[in-house]
Order: sequence, then structure tokens, then C-alpha cells
Amino acid sequence: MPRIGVFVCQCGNNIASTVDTKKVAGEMSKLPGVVFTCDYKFMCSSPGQEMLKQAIKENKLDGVIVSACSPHMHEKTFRKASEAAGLNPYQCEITNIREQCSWVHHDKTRATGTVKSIDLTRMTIERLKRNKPLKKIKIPVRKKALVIGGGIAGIQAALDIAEGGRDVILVEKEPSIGGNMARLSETFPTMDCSQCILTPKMVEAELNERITLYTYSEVEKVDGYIGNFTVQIRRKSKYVDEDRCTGCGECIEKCPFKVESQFELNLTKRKVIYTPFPQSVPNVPVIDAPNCPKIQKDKCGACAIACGPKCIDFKMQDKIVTEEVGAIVVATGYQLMPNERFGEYGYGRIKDVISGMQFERLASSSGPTGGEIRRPSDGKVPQSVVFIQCVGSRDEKKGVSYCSKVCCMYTAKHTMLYSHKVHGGQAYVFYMDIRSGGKRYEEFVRKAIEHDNAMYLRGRVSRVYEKDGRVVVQGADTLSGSQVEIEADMVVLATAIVSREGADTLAQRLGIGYDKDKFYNEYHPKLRPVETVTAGIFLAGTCMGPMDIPESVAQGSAAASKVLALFSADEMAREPITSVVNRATCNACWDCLTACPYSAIERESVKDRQGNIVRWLAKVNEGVCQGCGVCVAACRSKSIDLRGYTDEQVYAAINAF
Amino acid sequence: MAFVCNWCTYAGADLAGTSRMEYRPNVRIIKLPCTGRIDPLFIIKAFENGADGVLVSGCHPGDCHYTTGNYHARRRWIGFKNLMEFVGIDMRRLHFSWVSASEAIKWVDLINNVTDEIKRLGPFMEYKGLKENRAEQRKG
Amino acid sequence: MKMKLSNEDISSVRVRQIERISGEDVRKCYQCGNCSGGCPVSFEMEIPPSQVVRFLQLGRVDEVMAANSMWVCVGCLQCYSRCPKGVSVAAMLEALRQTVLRKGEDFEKIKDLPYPFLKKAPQQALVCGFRKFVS
Amino acid sequence: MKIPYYPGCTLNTVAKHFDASARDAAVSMGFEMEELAQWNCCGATFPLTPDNLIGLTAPAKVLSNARKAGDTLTTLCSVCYNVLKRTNKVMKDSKEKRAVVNGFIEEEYDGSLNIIHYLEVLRDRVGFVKVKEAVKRPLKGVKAGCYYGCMLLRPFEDIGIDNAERPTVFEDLLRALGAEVVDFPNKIECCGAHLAMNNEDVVVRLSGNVMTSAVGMGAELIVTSCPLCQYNLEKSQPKVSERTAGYAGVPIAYFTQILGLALGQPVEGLGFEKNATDIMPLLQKKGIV
Ligand SMILES: Cc1cc2nc3c(=O)[nH]c(=O)nc-3n(C[C@H](O)[C@H](O)[C@H](O)COP(=O)(O)OP(=O)(O)OC[C@H]3O[C@@H](n4cnc5c(N)ncnc54)[C@H](O)[C@@H]3O)c2cc1C
Ligand SMILES: Cc1cc2nc3c(=O)[nH]c(=O)nc-3n(C[C@H](O)[C@H](O)[C@H](O)COP(=O)(O)OP(=O)(O)OC[C@H]3O[C@@H](n4cnc5c(N)ncnc54)[C@H](O)[C@@H]3O)c2cc1C
Ligand code: SF4
Ligand code: SF4
Ligand code: SF4
Ligand code: SF4
Ligand code: SF4
Ligand code: SF4
Ligand code: SF4
Ligand code: SF4
Repeated sequence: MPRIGVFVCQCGNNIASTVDTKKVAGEMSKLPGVVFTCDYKFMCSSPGQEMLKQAIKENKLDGVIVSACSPHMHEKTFRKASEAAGLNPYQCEITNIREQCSWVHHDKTRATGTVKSIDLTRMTIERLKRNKPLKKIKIPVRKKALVIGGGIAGIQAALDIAEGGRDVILVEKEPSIGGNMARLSETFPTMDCSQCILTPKMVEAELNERITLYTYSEVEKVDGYIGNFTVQIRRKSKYVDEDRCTGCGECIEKCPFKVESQFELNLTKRKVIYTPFPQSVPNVPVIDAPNCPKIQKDKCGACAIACGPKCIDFKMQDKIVTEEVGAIVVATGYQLMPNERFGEYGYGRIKDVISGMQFERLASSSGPTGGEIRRPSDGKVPQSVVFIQCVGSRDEKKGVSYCSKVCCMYTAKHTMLYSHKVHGGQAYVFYMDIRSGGKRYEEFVRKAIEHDNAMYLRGRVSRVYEKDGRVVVQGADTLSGSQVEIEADMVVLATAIVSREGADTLAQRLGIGYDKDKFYNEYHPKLRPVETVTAGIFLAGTCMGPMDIPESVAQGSAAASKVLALFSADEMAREPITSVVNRATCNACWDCLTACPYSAIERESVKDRQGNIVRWLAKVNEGVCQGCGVCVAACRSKSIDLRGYTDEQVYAAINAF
Repeated sequence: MAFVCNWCTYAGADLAGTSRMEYRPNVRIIKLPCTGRIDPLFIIKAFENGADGVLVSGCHPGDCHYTTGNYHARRRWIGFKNLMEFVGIDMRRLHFSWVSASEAIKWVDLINNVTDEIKRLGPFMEYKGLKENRAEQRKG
Repeated sequence: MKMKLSNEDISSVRVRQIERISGEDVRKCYQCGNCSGGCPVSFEMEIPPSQVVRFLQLGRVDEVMAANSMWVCVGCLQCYSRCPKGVSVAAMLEALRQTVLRKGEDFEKIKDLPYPFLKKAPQQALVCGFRKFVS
Repeated sequence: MKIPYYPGCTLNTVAKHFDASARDAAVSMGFEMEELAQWNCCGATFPLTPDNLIGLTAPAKVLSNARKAGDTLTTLCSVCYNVLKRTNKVMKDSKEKRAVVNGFIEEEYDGSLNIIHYLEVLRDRVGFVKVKEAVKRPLKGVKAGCYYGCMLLRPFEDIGIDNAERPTVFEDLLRALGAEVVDFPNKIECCGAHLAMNNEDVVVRLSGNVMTSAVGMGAELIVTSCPLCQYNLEKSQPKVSERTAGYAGVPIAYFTQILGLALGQPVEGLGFEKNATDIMPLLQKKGIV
């Protein structure tokens, strides 16, 4: 016979005013197995908890019910108290008679509240009788982190984790880290030069001995769970031996072929063997294999001849490396929506219609024009430039529904850069709303207007066309209610920020969620903004949605601090609410395996003494199982059950109804 | 009887409590980690044990704490509805809904509406007898 | 111009009627002005397309009924084609015309049209014109 | 190959030469435009009033008749194309509307027709490569502006013949015929449409923009696919010349006339004399005739 104690809380008057707690306790004492009951003013108070502990010891209770507030409030409190009194904490259950009774049934006669409290407590008692003592699951933690994506967010995360004394692997798919920020000229709101603040960080990441850089690499496969991930990384062939290359650049010098530079957004060309930009980290060139005639048809080879240390190997193959890590930070960033989608703006057809990112390159002192604003068609300095905001953003029909958040700010920045670089030039900006929420952001935009003379027009542009070597912009100024036409020399489109191509594939590999726009989902947008629902995987930066550099960096640091917190203990304890398979009855139909949203179920083979496989069984990986119970309902032979929510427990509660 | 998930609907009901909203007292909640945990037999058992109506509620599709548990639940219901009809349970006694942690008002409305509808239908007798019958059979 | 707005304006049944005839929802428009920017006859309109929608949002049907906008719209669908919210001002203007025409009030009298035009113009211009201007 | 064909009322009257040149060109390309045995006017405008379906009955009637003749229907006039294609979509997509309209016309039409424009026949069924091979009188040196107007392109979701902002089908055809094409900004802007009835000023202005922008980009010829565009451009020509300094007019012709010309058909049969603008000086200058 179980020995159960029932403690009914009055919560001051919160419960007692509509529930007769004495009566509840009294009724409960009549049930078989209940050996102790009482009611008390504040169960969660120190005296209340003391009383609970005392009662457990004195009455040798093997189960405890506290009928009080929501378990979301004080379940932890009472389980801790029970544990202190020597009881298994999972033998303590809460009945919610406050949020579910006294606060929602205002009957002053206390009749309804009391009846319902009695029912609920009885159901919990029956359930408790079938509880089994459970132990928190302990998982060892591998104290090494993986950061995917070497933009500013990823670099920051890697640096902070290394700073905290843990090893980090930073995987970047391009030949250099730096991400989109490496392309920017000067950056709002402080207008410091992007390279000047980014390059030191990139170099630091390269030199820090706790950080292993895998550039030109991608994550292929992720297995395991928090504390114990196994990751396979494809290191794409650079055709250059990284360890021996001195970064002298002779090979690049001698390469006779040029192609469009993606880094410069096709504004200029680069060699077939190249580093994306001069400050690349690591400063090791890679051969663009599809464009190299040597690799394609064995013609050329000039670079290999030029290379002093002989580190070029045209036969080099991709390598797969396997790493074991305890936590993963995803910081894969964003890309821009293809402007060609907006035929009315002429991008791709009219040379002098460019994207905001291309403008960054024009304004950058390391860019193709050395920082002079010259239009692509004929290299002239444009005397009037029209900036069009919200291109593709806030456009449900042809673009994305959300606001890209940074383009109002960088457009204001562009007008400033332009007015500083081209004296007498006039900037026009077509906008719908100006979104400049942030410290000193509004002031920044006002400065562009009031000090640098940008002409802001509230309205969208309908179309852009070429006429006599100029670009005509036709739009509206809704404030004056007029149609507007501007003959300009150049047009800059503030293109929507969208998720990376392949973001969904990576998410599926990692088992993390993403939204309709393929941005990754945070656990909770306000309270757990850098965690995912998959324990041990964290997020940072624009892979979650548009944001600027300050925010991306803050998130990189936040993710790093989460990783360091995880690594601060050698083992992690987890709630023991996981599934278990009944090995006797499982008939290996794998219904559970396909149902489990976390891939927590594995196939286990049972072997006879000779080592022949005699049968298969489902096996739950407790580290991965999150305790949702989907598998339990899926299993037709009732061979899998969920600890803490077993069929037996649930039926007991139903039967006590 | 209401089967609700721990993360959304249970929290939604808590919020109704903390907001001191009032609703019909006839509901008895059983908390489960996820609607995906709900076995169709739970519902049949609930009817056997005298429930006049059953409500199942979890997170909104797409919001599931366990990523896709509620999709499983939803998929299961499709086949399950037929079964219920087959065994003679009036589908008006069985309600499915999504209530998020912030939708206290929805929870209150839901309970009120469901209770009222079930009251209109009167007590559910066909199943209540079953348990006793079986007990008697066993004895006899 | 000063407008005094009231709850009655905002929930005007006349606007609901325009919405019903056109199948459009005036609230969807976020006043970006793209339609006015691209409308080929905006220059001729007393109230440009985006402001027509604005007046409807405010429940001010009289203002738009008094303007020539609906009669000069050529139905080219440029507004609809480029509206980022998928709103068809063309359909709203059609609805405004219909509220007049369905009352039996003609905007154009067939007998007033010049004979050489009737003889030479493509049939489609006549048929279309009659549908737009004649009840 | 015989393709069911709906000419529409304008092509049966003031734009007979558009119709005739298209049929002749078809024959030289190896297919035949087979006119529907029975047809009526499509209504010349797709009704934008979803609350009242009466405007759909005329085009639905056409469609239901055409379905009896085959599974495809070709049109030539942009407006007919627009109205029939959009009506067809309604009949296909909306069960309720289909029921109401069918009730009116006492037919059981389900939207299963494939409505294609003559340009699509050339592009997708014949192929511009074949067209090019069939050219006997290449339009060498002729700089042509292709004027799409509105109804051939918009709304993209319903029509989808080509990119609504950057169409190329017309240019591709003209290139196949040996012409040089010039891109001009107003090629997808309205000519003034039915305002021809009561607002000449607007029509002159819009048509004028089309012509001056084409000529500004170097066009010596404007090609159209719609009788109303053809009419408005031609009709406005004198006024535009009057109002625009340095503008001396430009010949306007249906694309089928130009097609027939390139395919080597006798020039007299192409109906150029029915156009209000004279293309002959241009053709003579280029040595084509
Ligand atoms: C035109 C323009 C101007 C801007 N100007 C400013 C400004 O002035 N001030 C400001 O604060 N912000 C500005 N921003 C915003 C700024 O660019 C971003 O906030 C910042 O770059 C985001 O950094 P990130 O690390 O999140 O992403 P990214 O910079 O995109 O970095 C992501 C990195 O991950 C790598 N990666 C992607 N997928 C994988 C994969 N599967 N495996 C491995 N690696 C992968 C990418 O190659 C990239 O290196 C501007 C943005 C634009 C478009
Ligand atoms: C009307 C309104 C509505 C809002 N709605 C939303 C919303 O819907 N969603 C949203 O995300 N955000 C909302 N916000 C913003 C939100 O309130 C803030 O982002 C958030 O509360 C900031 O939290 P905090 O901890 O930084 O500051 P605070 O909430 O201000 O907390 C600071 C604490 O520090 C204490 N303190 C101050 N000085 C001292 C001292 N010297 N020593 C010791 N203690 C000190 C204060 O007493 C206070 O408890 C809203 C803000 C307003 C004004
Ligand atoms: S345990 Fe809960 S119900 Fe009891 S006094 Fe504390 S808060 Fe109130
Ligand atoms: S082998 Fe390839 S990379 Fe090397 S120099 Fe020749 S083209 Fe350039
Ligand atoms: S020449 Fe050799 S050492 Fe120098 S950068 Fe090229 S690969 Fe590296
Ligand atoms: S940040 Fe500004 S420009 Fe960018 S989408 Fe939002 S409102 Fe438009
Ligand atoms: S309880 Fe959920 S997470 Fe655990 S094994 Fe079952 S389905 Fe997977
Ligand atoms: S569903 Fe049940 S029987 Fe099938 S494999 Fe899983 S545990 Fe075994
Ligand atoms: S384009 Fe659309 S959203 Fe913009 S003002 Fe016009 S109707 Fe409104
Ligand atoms: S359909 Fe009418 S309102 Fe719309 S762009 Fe054309 S003329 Fe203007």
C-alpha cells in the first residue's frame, strides 16, 4: 500500500475564498493509500516547505501531492523540498486548484470550487500511485564548439568562446571569413570603415590558437545531441596547400584568365586563382575549378610554375573531416534578393541601376573604383542619384512581406557618403516609412536630410527606364499627391535581405526550425532569442532575420555565453521525461521511428551468441529524446511508453474522473 | 474532460487563471507533454468513465514546442474521427482546438462554448454503462 | 482642406458596397503610392489612384465620386500589376463607376458621339467604352 | 495542322487586314486558322466586378462553343485574348461562379480550354527557328519597336504569356524576321484605350508618348498586336507631329502584316493600304520592296 500525503494550500485567500481547503483535505483522507492530509495558508513559504519535509519524514510518505497553484509556478519548489526530505522528487505531484479552480470559478459558496478541487486532486492521487521514481539524466558534455558561418556574428561568437577558454571550430563556406560585412564601405551609425573594424577581428580569429578555421568548407552531416554532436565537414579542395602557402600572391599575378568577381558583385573581374579580397583570412588563394582550363582540360598551369613553395596541386580532392563537439552556433547570415525579379526597375538591363551592396563597393576605398562614386556604364561621376527603398521588402506580391530593417539606415548612409564624395551631387530617396529605431539612428537619418541635403520623397517608384543616357525614375510623392519623374544618372536599389539559399537544407541537417521565409526560429523571440528548440544548438546574426551589425555582434556574444554556460559543468542533468521501449513486445515496425520529431529512436539489433542478428528493436536515445510522447501514441503494439506520462498513469487519472 | 499540452494550452489556461477570468466549472484537465502523446484510446476511456464531452487542445500548428508533435496529432485525428463515428461517438462531443499560451480568452470561450454545446446534448449515456456492464459481466 | 472624421465615416456602408462590387479590401492598401506613380493618366486625374483608395479608407466616398478619376482610368491594370499589396485600384474605380451606371445614369450619351468616330473606331473601343460609360 | 480560331468583332470589321494577313501567314507556316463556326463578341473588357457575373456570359459562351471544336483556342486581338483567357480562368478555378455562368448560358463549360495567342502558336508550336527558316524577304536594316500595350501582358497571374515588365516574345519574333529591334520604355504602357471615345487629349498624349519614345530610341516602325492600339496610335499621329518638335511620324503596322511581308507574300495582299500610316517609303528605302 502506498503512503501518500496530500497538502492543500489556501494561498492566503487566493484559493481559500472559493475552495473549502479543509473539506478537500478531509475528502482525500478517505481515499485508500492516503495516510496524511492537511491544509495550510502558504505552502510555498519556508514554514510550508518545512511542514512538507517534516510530514514526509514523520509519516514515511512515499508520495506527495500538493494541491496549490500551477505546476509551472512551484512544481520545482516542492520537488526540491521532497528531495531534501529523502523522497524521489518525481514522487511529488502538483494539483492545480488555483489557476484552474479558485481563480476561474468565482462561486462564493465555495461549492463548485471545492467539488472540482476534490476531483482534480483525486485524479492526481491515482496518477501518483503509478509513478515510478525517476532519476535525472546525466549527459557528459564535450567542451568544444562548432560555429557555422564566418560573418561578423560567427566571428564574434568564436572569439568569445575562445576567450572563455574553450576550443572552437569555425566553418566558413567561402575562401575567406568576413561575410557580408567585408563588402561594406563605412558603417552606420558611427561611420567607421568596415574593413578597419572587421579586419582586426578576422586576424584575431585566425591567430587565436583555440580557434580552428575551416574555410571553403561546409557542414555535411550532424549527429548526436547536446553535449555530444558528431559533425562531418567537407573541406572543399582549394588546389592550394594551405599549410605551405605563404600568401605571396605570385600565382594570382601570373594567372592569365579573368572572370567576374562575385565578391565585387560583378563590378569588376578577378583571376581564376584568387582570394576574394585583399584582406582575406586566411590569405591563401583558391582555384576556381570550373573556370580553370588546367583543371578542366589540362591547359595552362601558369600558377603552379610561379609558386615558389610549390603548393599548387591540380589533383587535390575534397576532404571530409569528422569533429566531435558539445554545442553548435549557427551564424550563416543572409543574402540579397535577386533584383532581376523587379523588371520595372531595369536591374540587369540598365547598367546604371545598381544594388545597395554594389554601391557599398563603389564607395569602399578598397573597391573597384578606389572609393570614387562612378557609374558602371561610362565611369562618369553621377550628378544625381536616386535611391529606392523597400525593393522587394514589404512586397507581398513579388517579394517578401517583412521589412528588411537595415535598408532605411544604409540608404541614409549612402546619401551621406555620396554627398561627401560628390560635391554638388543631389541624392533623392524614395521611401515608404523611415525605420530608424535604435540608438542615435533617427538623428542619423535627420542628419542625412538636414545636413547632407538628401531629398526624401515619400512614395514608391513605379518604374525606371533609360532615356538619352540617363535613367528616368517615375514614382509618386504621396505627401504632395503628385506623380514624380526624375532624370538621374544612377539608381540604387535597397534590395530585400533574404535567407541564404540552402538555409532550409542546413536546418534540416541540424534539426532546427525555420519560418516561412526560411529564417531560423529562435526558441522564444523575447526570452530565449539565441537558442533553438534543439538543445545545444544556438543562433546568431542574420540567419534569424534581418538585423544590423550591432545586433549581430550582440547575438554572437549572447550565443557564446550560452555555450560557455553549457560548458561550465562536466555533466548536464536533464528532466527524465523520456520514452522507453518494452523490449519484450516491440516488433520493430518502426512506426515510432518515423513519428519522432527529433530522430531520437534508433534501430538496435539483438544478436545471438554466434553474433547473428536475431531480431531488431527500437531504442530510445535518452540524450536526444525530448519527451513529447508522439512515439507512444504511434506505437500500435503499445511497446513504447513515456516516463512520467505512462499509459498507466494517464489511464489512472482518467479512471479517477 | 480536456487533454491539453503542457506548453501552450496548459499555460493558456494558467493565464486565464492569473487573469481571474471566469468560465464554466465542468472541465477537468489532464496535462500531457504534447497533443502528439494523446492516444485515441484515452478519449474512449474518458467517455467510458463518464465524460460527456472531450476536448483536445494543443499548440497552434507550427508553434509546437516539440516542432511537429501537433502535426502528428492532427494527422492522427483524421483517421481517428472515422473510428469515433464508427464506435458511435457523437462528434459534437469531441472538440479539437489550438490554444496558445497567450490565448486565455480563447480558452475561456472554448470551455464555455463546448460546455454549453455538450449541455445541450445532455449526458452521454451510451458509454457510461459500458464500464459497469463489463464489471458485471466479469462478475457474472 | 479640413476633414472632420467620425466613426460613421470610417465604417461607411458605401465603402463596404464599393468593396463588395470590386472584391477589394481597402484596408490592404498601405499608401505606398506605386499606383499613382505608374498610372499613365494620373496627370489627368483630379485625385490620383492612391488617394482614391485613401479617401475610401477614410470613408469619404463623396470626395471620390465628385472627382473625374474613375472616368479617366483607362483600365490598363498597371496599378494592379505593380501594387506590392496586390490591390486593384482599377477594380475600385470600376466599382465607383458602377455605382453611378447601375443607377441608370449615363456618363456618355451614345447619340452625342460623332458619326465618323462610330464608323471608324474599332468595335472593341465602342463595346468597351459603352460598358464603361453607359448604363 | 488546323487550329480553332476566334477572330472577334474588330477583326471581322475594321481590322480585316489584321485577320487576313494572319491567316495567310499561317498557311505559309504550315498551319491553318480555323474560324469557329459560331461565335459572338467577347465583351471587349474583362469585367472587374466580381459581384456581377453577367459580363462573363458573353466570353463564356464563346469558350463553350470553342470547346466543342477542340481543346485549344487561338486569338489574335490582345483584348479578346485577355478577356477569354481571364474568363476561362474563372470558369476553371471557381466552382460557384462556373455554376452561375453556366446557368445563364445553359451550357456545361468547365474551363478546360487552352487559350493561346497567335504569338504563342508561333513561339511554342511552330518555333521561331522555323519561322526564321521560312523567311523569304528578311527585314534587313529595319529598326522596329514592338508595342505590347496592356492587355497582352496584364495581369501576369492570369495571362502569363511573358514577363509582364520585361517581355521579349514580340522582339524575338521580329528578330527572327530579320529586323533590328529597339527597346523603348513605353512599349508596355497604355495607348489610351477606350478613351478614344471621349478624351482625345489623353489618347494623343499617351499614344504620343509611345510613338515618341520609340522613335527616340531609333525605331522606324512600330508593330502592334491590337486593333485599338493600332487605331489610337495612327489616329493620334497628326496631332503628335503637330505638338512635338522634330517628330515626323512613324509607320504603324500589325505584326501579322510584317510577318507576311517577311514570309514573302505579295505586298498588295497584306493590306498596308488600309493602315492610316504609310509603310511603303520605309520598305522602299530599305530595299525590301
Ligand atoms: C547594402 C548593405 C549595407 C549595410 N550597411 C550596414 C551598416 O552600415 N551598418 C550595420 O550595422 N549594418 C549594415 N548592414 C547589415 C550587415 O551587413 C549585417 O548586419 C551583417 O553583415 C550580418 O552579419 P552575419 O554574420 O549575421 O551574416 P553574414 O555577413 O551574411 O555572414 C554569414 C557567413 O556565413 C557563411 N555561410 C553561409 N552559409 C554557410 C554554410 N552553410 N556553411 C558555412 N558557412 C556559411 C557566409 O559565407 C558568410 O561568410 C548592411 C547590409 C547591406 C545589405
Ligand atoms: C508602454 C510600453 C509598452 C511596451 N510593450 C512592449 C512589448 O509589447 N514588447 C516588448 O518586447 N517590449 C515592450 N516594451 C519595452 C519593454 O518594457 C523593455 O524593453 C523592457 O522592459 C526593458 O527591460 P530592462 O530590464 O532593460 O529595464 P527595466 O524594465 O526598466 O528594468 C530595470 C530595473 O532596474 C531597477 N533599477 C534601476 N536603477 C537601479 C539602481 N540604481 N539600483 C538597483 N536597481 C535599479 C529598476 O527598478 C527596474 O526594476 C514596452 C515599453 C513601454 C514603455
Ligand atoms: S504554493 Fe502556490 S498556491 Fe500555495 S501559497 Fe504558494 S503561490 Fe499560493
Ligand atoms: S592553371 Fe588555372 S588558376 Fe592556374 S594560372 Fe592557369 S588558369 Fe589560372
Ligand atoms: S604563389 Fe604559392 S605561396 Fe604564393 S600565394 Fe600562390 S599558392 Fe601561395
Ligand atoms: S528598413 Fe526601411 S527600406 Fe528597408 S524594408 Fe524596412 S522600411 Fe523599407
Ligand atoms: S518521446 Fe518524443 S522525442 Fe522522445 S523518442 Fe518519443 S517521439 Fe521522440
Ligand atoms: S512503434 Fe512500437 S513496436 Fe514499432 S518499433 Fe516502435 S516501439 Fe517497437
Ligand atoms: S500601389 Fe497598392 S498599396 Fe500602393 S498605394 Fe496603390 S493601391 Fe495602395
Ligand atoms: S487601371 Fe486605371 S488607375 Fe490603374 S494604372 Fe491604369 S489608368 Fe491608372
